[in-house]
Amino acid sequence: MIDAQHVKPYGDTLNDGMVQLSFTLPIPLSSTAKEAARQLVANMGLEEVAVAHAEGISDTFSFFIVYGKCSHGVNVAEITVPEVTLEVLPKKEIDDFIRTHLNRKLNVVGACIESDAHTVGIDAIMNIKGFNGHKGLESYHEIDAVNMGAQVTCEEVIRKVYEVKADAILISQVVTQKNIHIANLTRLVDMLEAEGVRDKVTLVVGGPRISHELAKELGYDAGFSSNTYAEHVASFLVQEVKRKNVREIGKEQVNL
Amino acid sequence: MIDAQHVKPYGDTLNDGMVQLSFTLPIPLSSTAKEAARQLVANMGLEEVAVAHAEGISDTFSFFIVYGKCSHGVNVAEITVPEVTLEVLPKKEIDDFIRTHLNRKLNVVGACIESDAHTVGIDAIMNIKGFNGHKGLESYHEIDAVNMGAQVTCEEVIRKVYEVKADAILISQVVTQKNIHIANLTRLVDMLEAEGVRDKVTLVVGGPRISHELAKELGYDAGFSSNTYAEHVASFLVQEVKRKNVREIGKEQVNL
Amino acid sequence: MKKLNLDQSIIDRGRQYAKQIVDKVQEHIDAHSTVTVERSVLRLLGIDGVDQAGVPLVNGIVEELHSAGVLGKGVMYWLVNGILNTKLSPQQLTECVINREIDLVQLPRVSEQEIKNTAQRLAILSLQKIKERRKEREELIADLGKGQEPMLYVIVATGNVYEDAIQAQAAARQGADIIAVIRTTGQSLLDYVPYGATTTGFGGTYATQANFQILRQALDEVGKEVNRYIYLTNYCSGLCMPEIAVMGALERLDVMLNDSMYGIIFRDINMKRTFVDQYFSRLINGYAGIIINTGEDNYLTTADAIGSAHTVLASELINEQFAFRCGMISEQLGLGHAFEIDPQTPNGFMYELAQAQLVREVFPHSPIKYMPPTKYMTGNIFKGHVQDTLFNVCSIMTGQSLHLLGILTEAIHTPLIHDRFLSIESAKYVFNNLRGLTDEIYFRQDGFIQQRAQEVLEKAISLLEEIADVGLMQALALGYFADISRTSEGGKGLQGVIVKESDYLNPFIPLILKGGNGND
Amino acid sequence: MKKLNLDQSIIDRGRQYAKQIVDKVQEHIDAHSTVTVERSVLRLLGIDGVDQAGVPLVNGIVEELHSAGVLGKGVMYWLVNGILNTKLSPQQLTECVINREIDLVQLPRVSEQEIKNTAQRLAILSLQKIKERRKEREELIADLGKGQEPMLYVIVATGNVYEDAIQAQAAARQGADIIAVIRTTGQSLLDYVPYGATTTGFGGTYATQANFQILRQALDEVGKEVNRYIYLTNYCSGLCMPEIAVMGALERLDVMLNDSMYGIIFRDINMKRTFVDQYFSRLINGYAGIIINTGEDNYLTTADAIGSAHTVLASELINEQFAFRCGMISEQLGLGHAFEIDPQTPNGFMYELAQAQLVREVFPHSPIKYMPPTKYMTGNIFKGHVQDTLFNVCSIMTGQSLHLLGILTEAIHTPLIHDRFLSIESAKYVFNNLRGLTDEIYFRQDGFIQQRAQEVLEKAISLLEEIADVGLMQALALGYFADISRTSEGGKGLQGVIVKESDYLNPFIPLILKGGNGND
Ligand code: B12
Ligand code: B12
Ligand SMILES: Cc1ncc(COP(=O)(O)O)c(C=O)c1O
Ligand SMILES: Cc1ncc(COP(=O)(O)O)c(C=O)c1O
Repeated sequence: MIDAQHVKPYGDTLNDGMVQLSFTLPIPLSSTAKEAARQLVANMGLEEVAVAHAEGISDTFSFFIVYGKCSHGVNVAEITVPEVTLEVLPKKEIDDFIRTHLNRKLNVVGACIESDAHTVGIDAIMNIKGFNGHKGLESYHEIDAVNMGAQVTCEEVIRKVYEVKADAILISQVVTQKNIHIANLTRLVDMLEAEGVRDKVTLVVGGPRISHELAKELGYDAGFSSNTYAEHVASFLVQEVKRKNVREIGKEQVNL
Repeated sequence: MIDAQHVKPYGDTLNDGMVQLSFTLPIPLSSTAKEAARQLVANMGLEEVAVAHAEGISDTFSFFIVYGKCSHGVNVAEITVPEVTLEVLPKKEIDDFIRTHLNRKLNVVGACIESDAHTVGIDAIMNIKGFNGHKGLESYHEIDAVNMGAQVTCEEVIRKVYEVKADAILISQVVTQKNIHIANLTRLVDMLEAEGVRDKVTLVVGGPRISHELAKELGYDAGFSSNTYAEHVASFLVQEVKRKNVREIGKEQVNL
Repeated sequence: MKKLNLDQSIIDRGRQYAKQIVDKVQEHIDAHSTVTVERSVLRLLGIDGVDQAGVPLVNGIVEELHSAGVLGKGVMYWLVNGILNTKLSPQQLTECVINREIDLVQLPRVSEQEIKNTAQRLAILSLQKIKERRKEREELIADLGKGQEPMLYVIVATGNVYEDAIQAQAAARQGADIIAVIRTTGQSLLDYVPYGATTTGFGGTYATQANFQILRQALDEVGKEVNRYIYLTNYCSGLCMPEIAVMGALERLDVMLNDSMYGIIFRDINMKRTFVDQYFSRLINGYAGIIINTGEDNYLTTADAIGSAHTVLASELINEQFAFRCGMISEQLGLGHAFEIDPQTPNGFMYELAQAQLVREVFPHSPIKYMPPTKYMTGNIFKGHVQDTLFNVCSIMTGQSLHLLGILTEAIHTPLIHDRFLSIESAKYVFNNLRGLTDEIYFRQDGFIQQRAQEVLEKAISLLEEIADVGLMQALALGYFADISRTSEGGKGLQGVIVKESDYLNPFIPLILKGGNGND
Repeated sequence: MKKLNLDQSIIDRGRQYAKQIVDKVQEHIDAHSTVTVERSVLRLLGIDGVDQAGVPLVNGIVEELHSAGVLGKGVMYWLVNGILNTKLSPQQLTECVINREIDLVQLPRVSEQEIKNTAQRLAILSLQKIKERRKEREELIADLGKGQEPMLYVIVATGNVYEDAIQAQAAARQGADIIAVIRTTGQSLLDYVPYGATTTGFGGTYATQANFQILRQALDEVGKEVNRYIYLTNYCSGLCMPEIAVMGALERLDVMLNDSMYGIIFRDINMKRTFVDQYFSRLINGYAGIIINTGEDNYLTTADAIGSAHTVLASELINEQFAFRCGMISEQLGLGHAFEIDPQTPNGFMYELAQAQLVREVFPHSPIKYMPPTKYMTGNIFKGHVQDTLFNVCSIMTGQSLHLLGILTEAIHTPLIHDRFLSIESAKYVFNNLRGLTDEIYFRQDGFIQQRAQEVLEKAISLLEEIADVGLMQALALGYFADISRTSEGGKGLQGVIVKESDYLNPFIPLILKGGNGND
């Protein structure tokens, strides 16, 4: 039986802890290098460490493939992951909701910002043809979707937000090397806040290395990763409209 | 510059610590499982842990490919690895040495013991045709090599040792699952000691998962792993003869 | 599709030599029985269980009769005589014998004819049970379907039958079509079959009837879930070959590693013993509708894959004839061959293609078994995964039938759950991506591939001619296969060979041979 | 070997249309220059360095003349006039201008003829330097040899030129034949070339002349060690295309990513700008004996690899004609294509084979560049390694020339040192193991592969016909390539386009075109 408080890797027997690793050490291959590889892994808390493969891959680099048995487990019972709470609605319901509750189209601006030129992801969400048979936001009758494309500066995004009176901003970030996405995403939030518009829009970010958790940390309303389709985003936007409406109505009531 | 006291894995920048891991957790795939995978690796002392791939590989198993940056290094300056100290001699020198110093042939018994049936390794060392173009012990004029083959019990090995007055025993162990090789190798040493012949022979073990260190621990004189050829073993045996001769002569002198 | 421009008359000649070779060995077979054959007879009659010392009851009885020197009549004779005397069931009688309450040899003798008749009746009833399991399989396959060729064949080998069951189900969910439960090291040299569910094996799990049952049930379960009948494989080899055949027939195994010579060559089992054992085991396997896998692939782990390629083909033709003698049909013969050429060989892949296509064309109706690279796999799992990929490519390009998946950790450990997953995923990808290729591609007329295949064929036929001349036993002594030499009096198990007396009784043999075989 | 049964007259017709298309664009090209072309002229004259604000001196001068509205005469005119007035060297003069000590436009005007003569002399001297580097390369290759086709082409992309050098050397030792240093994100949209050795880039390293030098030296060093001339590759694209061509020619790069349309489509650079820039850049590349790589492979990252296969071929034919206009020869054209079909596609490999063979047969003399799977690579590095293996198999089966290695971590990060090692090892294994296969295998007459190739060819020719009709600029607006649409007035860099005046001076163009080109 699996003990949820100590979940360990499984190789071929429960709790054997089996883990595969590979890495390079910047030293020439030798028995010492192999032993260094073994110790490195042993210091990770792995037992019965076996260097399955060791190979010199240049005069001063050696590559290792190692197996070891992880002695520690994870307390799965205690993990809570922030997730976008989402009821994915069919397209028609989304359109209907916007029509009846907003009485106008929902305005969405999308862009792949700063130096990032990977549009395939944002296109998959926004463009009519969509992705994997899931039509994009442009195909929703009640959504006005403006896809600004790639390498759009934050300044341009904000200009467009004003221009179309955007309800939501969709940002894509694919390049993450040296955490450039964090820099770019932070820059946008800071600018939105400086302009005083951050609270007036729903701010969403997506990309293969984006998590909801990260998005929240950076001050976004939601983060989406791989296997996202337009209906997920649209459902989230509609849900936000609902939530904000309630808030607005609440406010108005107070104002009365 | 590499700091030998803190050698860390190298991905694409010195000391970035980059390590690849893969393993399975015995829980269904979910955001929680992904987070568990991340935590497991973080608890190994890896930073910026990224779950690059997560996949359900059965209803209750999920597989992960993870990258992380190892925060600890290894003190390579302090590592000393027990190695067979060996000057590999050419075949002719080996034969000459035996002829001049022993005045008789060197008797060697080899076997793959107990349940292990992998003879290719021991054959590579012993049989005439050898391996990778390196002739085996049978091709040495001054060595009398008896290859007993596979699945030979320890009892049979010892019987043969008496029969041929063996100077050396060569054992092969390839199957290591559940450490069966340790059990087999220990059994042989124990029996040799019980018989009082352990000190009279050179005891060598080989196999792909054998190290000299392990061999020493188990009470063997040497351990050989992959890429061993007959000349390595023969050189070691001759060197032992030399060492023992010196000892014997030493003894005799004392006796005078 | 024929692509090699082979001369069919050469192939026919090879089959002719192979038949001659096997005919000669058959004389020895017909004249002998073995302790395990006799124990198989008891198992067929439903006798099971172990004594207090853990020795199987069937061993107890046969040992006793063997010591008494009366096994030449066949255990069936003594048992049925006992039944007729005591009116006990076979199992009850056996227990009494083991408990020393009855001594079979001391009982009064019923008439030969009466014994024969009862034996015949009991044998027919036993075979009926096997036929039922066979029908069950056929119905399940008709209902659920089965994997598409090349069928994805994987091993589980945890040493613990319960973990094996978990891993086997996971593998089926991942896409495996055939699951083989690898046997612990050493079992093949046991002259008895262990009993009950087991949880400790090394490099594999004990083959026991209980373990077969546990795995059969696990696979039937998951088969319904994945809507595909999942084949179960085990090892019908070693000193208890025919007994395992019986167990497999009763527990509805679908595939059995079952070779006429593997035990001789790779386990140093005496050849006189093995030839007799393999015969009876194949009678049962054939009857049970089981597909056998031969072990020629192993030759290339000890001999050179390029230089000894023809020995594989020659041996397959011999194995085929041995199987035909047992009433098996081509559709049951998963003849083994392998992708084992040193990966450093320039154009090695072309040799592999030639060989794989050759085996395919020589045995067009057989579900040939194609084995992955093993010997040249290293601890470099990434490179290993690539070696396995080329193997997958070769398999789909040449239309192999039973495709044993290479596993990237071959040189390290028996497969972990994700090792197997990665293999299955990769093979599925390659097969789906290249499936049509075999129909699209031709080999150059008299090009390297055609010439190599023709050369291997010719060398194989010459070798068979030579063996037909010296006899198979002598050929084994000469180390013709796998570069390993075995003598006819050497090896384990010779003491278990029994000379049949003229009135030797074993109704199963004639029953299965004379039309009883489900194959007709 | 021809295997597709293609109709050569259809191919010829395609080339005819492509020529028509390019001829039309050439009218625009001949009438214009751009700021970066003018800066290239200055770089050719040896002007280098940055001002106190880090702006390259060549930008300072060209910007000033552009603001003054006098660039229509060509920067050469103003510079040479300055030189003749001041007797300063080009570099000295430039520094004076930047320091506002001299105003080029205010200087007295020397006679047109004198300016022309001096310009001509300076240009010849400059080209001489490039020719020397070219000769140097030829000698080194004659001496050391170079990689065998398909040449193993890998990228380094650490962002730090010194790490790049380490990784590049390691790769060469591992077996790489060609090293490309990937450029940082964003550089292509800079309208100047950064200066000096750099250590901070994202997803790549800045292309600077100093960086080129550092890497050239590292590769020359390791080339001697591995006894193989190692090709150095960079990106001759973006808003500074021709300047990078100059830098590459001076630092003896061997391969340049250099496409006539990539910047338009994938970087939203204005097309009027790019067409002019690519022309001058290719004059230089051609003269320097550099192999260019075109970027059609990228189309399949945004458009569907099966549905848009013909757009790749059509674009290659256009790129070829653009290159011919610059005096380049087929042997310099590393036309790009890719293995990008969704791995789930049944028989996807057969489509890939058809396409790879088609490109091979249409451009028999060109060192075509074959790109690995990227779009459908996932975080599953093991599966990725298999995808890359099939790519390697396809490449060796179809005789590709420049083989860009797929990397198992494509979907995760730019390659780590062992990622690259594993790729190289795998490709070497596959190539060595399958090298002869291409000569052994035929495709079925009118089979799937032949039909698919013929269909793609026909569709490509139809598309070219259509483009010849509407014009290339309109075709780009219609999104014919990569499913991306660009307008002739949109995108970045249009303000840098200059209408040439009738007395526009740029002696390099006629010099290179009129027989100066080392290719004849
Ligand atoms: C296609 C591609 C390109 C194309 C891009 C074409 C285009 N117009 O988009 C081209 C060839 C131009 C290109 C260039 C480069 N690329 Co690129 N590229 C890729 C590649 C192969 C596929 C990306 C892709 O299209 N995926 C398919 C889409 C559908 O998936 P997705 O982006 O994840 O999107 C999904 C989700 O993430 C989500 N999503 C994404 N965005 C958003 C936004 C919102 C609001 C929401 C809700 C959801 C969402 O929904 C989408 C659908 O499910 C990847 C490798 C890989 N296999 O991932 C490298 C990759 C992304 N590229 C990379 C690099 C480094 C570059 C370059 C910088 C290299 C260079 N120096 O030249 C250049 C420059 C680009 C630049 N300036 O940004 C690296 C990034 C490394 C890193 N982690 O930082 C990668 C990983 C390759 C590698 N290993 O080096 N690239
Ligand atoms: C060939 C082979 C077989 C052949 C063996 C034929 C034979 N007559 O030897 C056959 C097919 C019979 C076989 C069977 C089995 N095998 Co096996 N087999 C292999 C295989 C593919 C290659 C081994 C080999 O020959 N290597 C080549 C030789 C030359 O290398 P080597 O043994 O390392 O020897 C060198 C050095 O180690 C050293 N050396 C070795 N011995 C000695 C001794 C001395 C004194 C010295 C000095 C040096 C030395 O020198 C040699 C030359 O350099 C490996 C996988 C692999 N790629 O490694 C699996 C492998 C070893 N087998 C394995 C298993 C489990 C089995 C079985 C138990 C499976 C089963 N249940 O049926 C059976 C039963 C065998 C048994 N009872 O032992 C496992 C072991 C797992 C583990 N770590 O415990 C492996 C790793 C495969 C796997 N992943 O499951 N096998
Ligand atoms: C035909 C055959 N039988 C049996 C085995 C397994 O060996 P054992 O019978 O010792 O378990 C193999 C090994 O792969 C084989 O090929
Ligand atoms: C022809 C070509 N140019 C340039 C690039 C790289 O882009 P950038 O110029 O933005 O660095 C590519 C990308 O692979 C390409 O194919």
